[in-house]
Amino acid sequence: MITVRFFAMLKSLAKTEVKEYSVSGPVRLEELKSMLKKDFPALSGVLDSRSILISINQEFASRDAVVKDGDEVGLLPPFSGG
Amino acid sequence: MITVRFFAMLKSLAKTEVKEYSVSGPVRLEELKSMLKKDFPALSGVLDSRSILISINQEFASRDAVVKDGDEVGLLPPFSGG
Amino acid sequence: MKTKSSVLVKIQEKGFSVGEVVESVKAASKGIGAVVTFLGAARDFSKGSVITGLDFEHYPGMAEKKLIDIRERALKNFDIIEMAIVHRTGKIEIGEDIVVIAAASAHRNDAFMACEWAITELKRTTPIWKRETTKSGEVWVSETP
Amino acid sequence: MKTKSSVLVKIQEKGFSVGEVVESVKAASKGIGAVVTFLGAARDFSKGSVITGLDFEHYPGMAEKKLIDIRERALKNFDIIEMAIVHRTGKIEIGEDIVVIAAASAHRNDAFMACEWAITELKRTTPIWKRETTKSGEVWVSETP
Repeated sequence: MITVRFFAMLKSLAKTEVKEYSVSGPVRLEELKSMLKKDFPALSGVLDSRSILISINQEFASRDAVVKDGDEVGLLPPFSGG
Repeated sequence: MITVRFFAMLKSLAKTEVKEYSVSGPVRLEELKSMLKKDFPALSGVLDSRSILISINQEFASRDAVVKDGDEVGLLPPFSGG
Repeated sequence: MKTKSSVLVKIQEKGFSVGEVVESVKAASKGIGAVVTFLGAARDFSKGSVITGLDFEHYPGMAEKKLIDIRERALKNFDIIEMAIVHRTGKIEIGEDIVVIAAASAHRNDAFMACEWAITELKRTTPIWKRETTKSGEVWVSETP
Repeated sequence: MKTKSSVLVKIQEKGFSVGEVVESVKAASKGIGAVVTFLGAARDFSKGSVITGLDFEHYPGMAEKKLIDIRERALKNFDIIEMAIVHRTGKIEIGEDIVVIAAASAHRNDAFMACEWAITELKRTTPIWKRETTKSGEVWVSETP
């Protein structure tokens, strides 16, 4: 299972906090994004934006990273803490 | 009357906080310093130091200023507040 | 180190006392001569809009990890003795405190530099998001669009 | 202005509360988004000597005037909303607070700049003197010989 977590405006757009995907093997982030766009059409316009960062297991990940069973993926809009 | 006030190590050297001088007219700071050196020999070595600032009526004064009856003169060693 | 971080670095709903945070870093050493503190507060006006309230969301676990990381990098890269970081989450009223960072050092320049670096790094790397309530509704803020 | 200065700028023997000083500047406006605070504390070590206590002397009247002047010039020259300065005088134990300067602004850069400028200006222009007690006796400190 891969757990995808949505935050801030992405959570509002997706209308959910979490989405889980059962995978048979490792999945490239690009493939995961395609699945997300299909399931959450409202995210299509922003998922490829350079201002959306992606974390894997709570560490920043590069765009060509690979996700595997048990991983937690975070979709992180621009931060506004402080 | 001109009131001269000593602070910090100058007060320790002069062994007093205040010295008053009766004057008949305006006195240049240079003259006042000569009077002070005579009355407080221990101050001779420091009164001309560029690191000693002088105030007249609680405002910084230039070395060629003139002091008159009723003025308060401060002899200010390097500051160490903060 | 882990114990210390968990005392000095916190994300919490409740308010904090600036005085207590300053004391927590001062307690580290009698060699501390300077403590520089940054306090972020909820303003009533931002980018042309009147703000009536704020709501902060964070990524639990990751946000704490990033703050601990900022403290550890600050201790490594600046000549400071201690640093504390407390950030609030959830609803915050106008005028209330949002975040405090206290940097303690022997000499003031190091504390000023470390404190300013830490708040900039917090805004850049910590997954915390602010939602502003304005007359026209609630909006998520993107400081770096 | 004079009333305000006398509340926000003080030289006093008794200790101060950093939290209260921060609140005193925050009270000025709901538009404050940042408060940067410098706290100076009595270190146990200075320029190679172990320090066991401090004693501060100031020029009554002139020192207060210089601090009021620093606050007014800070308000004029930096984009800040309020500034408070409290300096203690008399005997101060190791670890105790000596001085606090709090600068409040809408955006943090202005508060950082004003606070750092103010403490530098205080050390440069305010007639306050520190006497350190060391093993070898009591010595007046000349920061700028």
